[in-house]
Formats: sequence, structure tokens, C-alpha cells
Amino acid sequence: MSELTKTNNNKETPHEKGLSTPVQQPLPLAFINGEALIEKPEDLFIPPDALEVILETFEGPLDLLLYLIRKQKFDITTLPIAAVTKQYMEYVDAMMALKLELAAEYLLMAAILAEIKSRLLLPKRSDDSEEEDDPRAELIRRLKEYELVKQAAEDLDIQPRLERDVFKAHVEVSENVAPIRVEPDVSLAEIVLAFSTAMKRAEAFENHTIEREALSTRERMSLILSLLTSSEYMPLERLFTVEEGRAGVVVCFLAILELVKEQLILCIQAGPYAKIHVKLGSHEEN
Amino acid sequence: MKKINTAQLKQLVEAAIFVADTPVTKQQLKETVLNEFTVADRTLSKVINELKLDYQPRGIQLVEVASGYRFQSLDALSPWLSKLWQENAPKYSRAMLETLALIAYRQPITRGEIEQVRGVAVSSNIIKTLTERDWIKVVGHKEVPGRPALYATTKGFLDYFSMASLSDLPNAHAFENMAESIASDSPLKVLNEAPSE
Amino acid sequence: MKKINTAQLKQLVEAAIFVADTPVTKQQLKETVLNEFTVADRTLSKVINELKLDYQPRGIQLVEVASGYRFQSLDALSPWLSKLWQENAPKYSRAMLETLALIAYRQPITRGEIEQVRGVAVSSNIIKTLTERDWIKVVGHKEVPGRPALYATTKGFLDYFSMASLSDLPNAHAFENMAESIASDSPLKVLNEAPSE
Repeated sequence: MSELTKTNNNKETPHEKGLSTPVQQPLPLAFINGEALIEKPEDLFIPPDALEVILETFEGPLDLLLYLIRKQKFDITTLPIAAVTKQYMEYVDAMMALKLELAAEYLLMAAILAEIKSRLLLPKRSDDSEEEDDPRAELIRRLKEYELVKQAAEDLDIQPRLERDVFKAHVEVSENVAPIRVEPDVSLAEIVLAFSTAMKRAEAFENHTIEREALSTRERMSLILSLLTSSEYMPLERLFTVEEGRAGVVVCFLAILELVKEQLILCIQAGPYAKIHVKLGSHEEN
Repeated sequence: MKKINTAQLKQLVEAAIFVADTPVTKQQLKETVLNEFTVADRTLSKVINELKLDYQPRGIQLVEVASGYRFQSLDALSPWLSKLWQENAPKYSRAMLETLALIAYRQPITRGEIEQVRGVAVSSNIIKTLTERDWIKVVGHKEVPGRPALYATTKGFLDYFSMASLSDLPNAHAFENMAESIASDSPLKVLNEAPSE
Repeated sequence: MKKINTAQLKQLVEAAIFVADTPVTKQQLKETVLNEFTVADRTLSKVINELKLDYQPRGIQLVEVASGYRFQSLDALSPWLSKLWQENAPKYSRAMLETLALIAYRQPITRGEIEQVRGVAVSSNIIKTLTERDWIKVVGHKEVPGRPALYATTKGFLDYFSMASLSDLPNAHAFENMAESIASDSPLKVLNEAPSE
């Protein structure tokens, strides 16, 4: 009770930490209604929520043991097992009495403590030439290891962290930055092969053979189509180029005939021997 | 309200504009990062102007846009900065190559005609991709019901494959024979004869 | 390959680090924004060092984290800068931090091993949250019955905590020494074998 009162007046930060400074002050066991609860009041009524808070405050039996050791200013390396066990059992019993859902790990630790205690009580056999292992060694190792992890977690928590201590600086790109898209390379051979495959497949599935026309004619058909509009007529001769020679004129003429046949272009002649004009086949309004 | 010296104010304003998710106005700065300090409007404007000048010789600039102040990269650096977002388009599918081949060899051709030869529908995506790459274009419409577009290859297509005209396109028949004669198991050798792009 | 003068190089590197969505390495800079220039490694390092110095008195800093260089706000400004956001940064439970610390210091480590050290079960939720935050990942399976997953931290973890490598972990040395002194059969020595990211 006296310890509880004392700590309530203690204005120092309750969670001073550090491996180097073992225990200068009692650590609060839990906070209830904002008040630090330092120790289970022995003879008084224990508020059930206090123990619930205890369960939430400790990360497990090792954490609780470490707390007890620090609170009693025990030396972790000599670990007075009887005293520690007694204290530990008091908390566990209290929590069990209140039927709080106690993790199995707490009971397992109780069993470990009891076992160590009993082994220490057994008289050592004189014929043991080899030094017997200290039954506390493993527990001490675990406690030290856990204390280290606890410290590491605290150190990690104060490490500068994005979104809390530091924030990413980001800068917009100026408006004229556009993502670059690299188009795949295609070889001419791929196109030729693709054409062969498509044609062979078509021939295999259909009975009629697809006529092959001179490419130059088809190219000229495209060219003529892109020269013409559907609104204006163009004199036919403008489609021919003298520089191309006879062959060029023939190709051009064949292309025009083909386009007329497919009704892609319209040819008109006002009268005999008049100039022929062409335009794109226009869509008749119905 | 606390006082803040100009140097600290400048650091804070600078950092705030940098880390904010959107451009920030002076008003927003005063309501957030500066809300516990007494800062005259004049002082804030002065600090922002100083920052603008500080960054003038640098790769990024402090600019005022409609919704406030923000840092943005120097216009002149855009051609290189764009490379940060470079993406490689996936390789063309067989459907894409066949469509392109049919347009090349059989132009002008409608989508329906391509579908007839290929026996399957031509997806709009293929036409779109080839159009965007400036390899094909619509050269007219066929005067049949629906007036379907007629596709042809472009000058860009010829340029890509280093051809002066479509008559440079290998004769598909001859090509096939050649391919077969080289080696039945290694049709890839033919690739050597394709113009290296 | 073109030449680029140091002033231009500095502007370009500065802008690139600023506009990139994630931290960028020297290698990435060379493969993207600098890919058409001849830039010696030494020159690039020199320019980056100059930038670090340029920004030292400013509200933001150029830092190197695990996945590269990035600009971030000055640590000391966080009390005011955090006012830019309505929500506070998430707090992490002791259980989560202890689990993360164990994975960081003792990777690769199984869940069972974490539970052994902590003396309590590790909830699946913690592993899930840490994985979803991209702070930890499964790097393999231990060849013991059940083949439990082996966890390690990611670059994302180092980036988030502003570290360039695992050796930047606070007290990495103390942890290592202490671990060794505890017991010879202790599995703590694994720290040495942790992959240096």
C-alpha cells in the first residue's frame, strides 16, 4: 500500500526504459482510470478490471517475470527462484480466481518455475564429478533474450518512420512529361509468314480460292482512295503521273477499274469526249 | 501563439509544400502547419518568393497553380524524365500480325473481309493498336450496307520496314517456297533476310 | 552517347529523384533518364553528394534508403507537418513491434522460433498485417517437420524506417554481441547470416 501511494506521487515518466539502467523506480503494473497501479494490493479488494489490464499490459509470462525481477531489484543472473516464483504465482492465482481467460503460456511458466524450484531443493549427489547444470540457466537465458527483443522493439519504435517522423517529398512532373511506350519490334518476315498462314488457312476451310491481285494495283487503290473526297470531283487525269511511265499508267487504270467495280469511287463524264471526273462513292441518303 | 523565425518558417513552408499530397494555398498553410505561430501575410509571401528564387537554378521549380503552390520539374527536362515511366508494350499477337499482313497485302480491305479470310472476328483493339502505331489508316468506306471502313497501310508502315512502296513487300508465294527450301526445321533463318529494324 | 555537363546532370538527377514514385538507385538513373549520356560512376556519385549537401540546410533532405535515393522531410519538422493530414500515423502494438524486431534481427526465422523467444503465441493477424504492409515476406521453408515458413524483412521495411541496410538497425551490434554471449547453443547467431539487402 505504501508503495502504491508513493508512486502515485511520482511525477516521473513511468515508462523509463533501458537495459543499462535496471530499476530506479517501480514500474506501474497497469493504469486504471489514469492512475498508475503499481502492485497488486495484497489485502485489499482487487478491482477485476485491474487484472484484465495486467493481462493486456504484459506480452506474456516472460514479460511478467521480467517486470517482477526489475520491481524487486533482483539480479537476473542469480535469479532468486523462490521469491520470483512466489510473486509470479500470486498474480497467476489472482487472475485464475477471477476466472480471467489466462493464456496457457502463463500456466506453463508456473510449471517451469515449480520444476526449477524443486530441482534446486534436491540435494546434490556427491559422486557427481561433473558440475551439474544450474536448472535456472535456461530460464535466465530466455529472460535475457526476451529482454533484448523487448529493447529492440522499443528501439525500432523510435526509429524515424515514414508517415510519422519523416514524409516523402514528391514533385509533380511538368505538364509536358508523357510516359514513353516502347512498341514491340516486328520483322517483315513475320508479316509475310502471317499472311501465308492466314491465306493457307482460308484456302483449307473454304472451297473458293482467293484471287491474288498484283500488290501494286491494291496499293494504288489505297492511294487513290486517300486522294479523293466524297464532296469534290477530281479530273481523272490527275490520278496519273507521267513520270511513272506506261507501267504506272496501267496500274493506275486497273486500280480505277477495280475501285469502280467495287463502287468505291464514282466516275462521271458530262458528255462524249468530255473530261472524266472522279470522286469517292458517296453514301446515298435513303 | 508562438513566434517563428524566418529561417524556420522557410524550412517549414518548403517541407509542407513538398510533402503535401496536393498543391497548398497560403491559407491552408496557415491553418495547418503554421496554426500555432503568428505569421504575417507579408512574411509568408516573402518566404514563398524567396523559395521560388532559391529553386530557380535547380531541376525543380516552385510554381503557383490554380489550387495553390507546388513544386514541379523543369519543363526542359521532360524528354529525359519521361523515361522514368517507359513501358514496353507486349509483343504482337498472331491475330494482330495476320490482320496487319492482310491489310498490307490486300488493301484496301474492310474489317469484314479480314474476318472472312481469318475465320474469326477482328477485335477493335487490334485495329486501334495498328492505327495508333500509324501503320494503318482508313482510306474510304465501302458502298455496301453499313459503309464499312476500308483500311490500308500508311507511309509510316513502309518507313518502318524500309520499303519504298508496297511492291517491295516480298511475294508471299515465293517467300513460302524459299522458306521451305532453306530448312524445314528452321524457318527462322528467313528472318535474316528481313530488313533489320 | 552524348555528353552532359555537370550542372545539367545535377538538375536532371535532382528532378528525377523528386518526381520518381519510389526511391531510385544510381543504376536506375543510368538506365532511364541518363541512358543517352556517358556518365562516369564517380561523376554521378559526386553529383548526388553535392545534392545531399545542397539540401542540408533545407526543410527536406536527400537520403539513401534500401531501394535507392529519395527526398524526405526533416525529422524535426514532423510535429507540424503531420498537421497536413487528418489522421495520425498508425501506432503499432508491442506484440507487433516485438515480432517485427525478431524477424529483423534474427532473419530468417520461423513463427515457432518467434513464439519460443517471446513466450507467447504469435497471432496470425500480426503476420498478415506485417506481410500486407510489405515489411516481411516468406523467404523459404525450414527443413523440419511441417516445413514452417521462414520470414525475413523486405526492402519496404528498410525504406519505411529510413534505413539503407539491416546494419542500420538500432543497436544491431549490441544485439549481436549480447546474443552471442547468452549461450553457445542459442540460435541467435543467425544475424550474421542475414542477407544484406
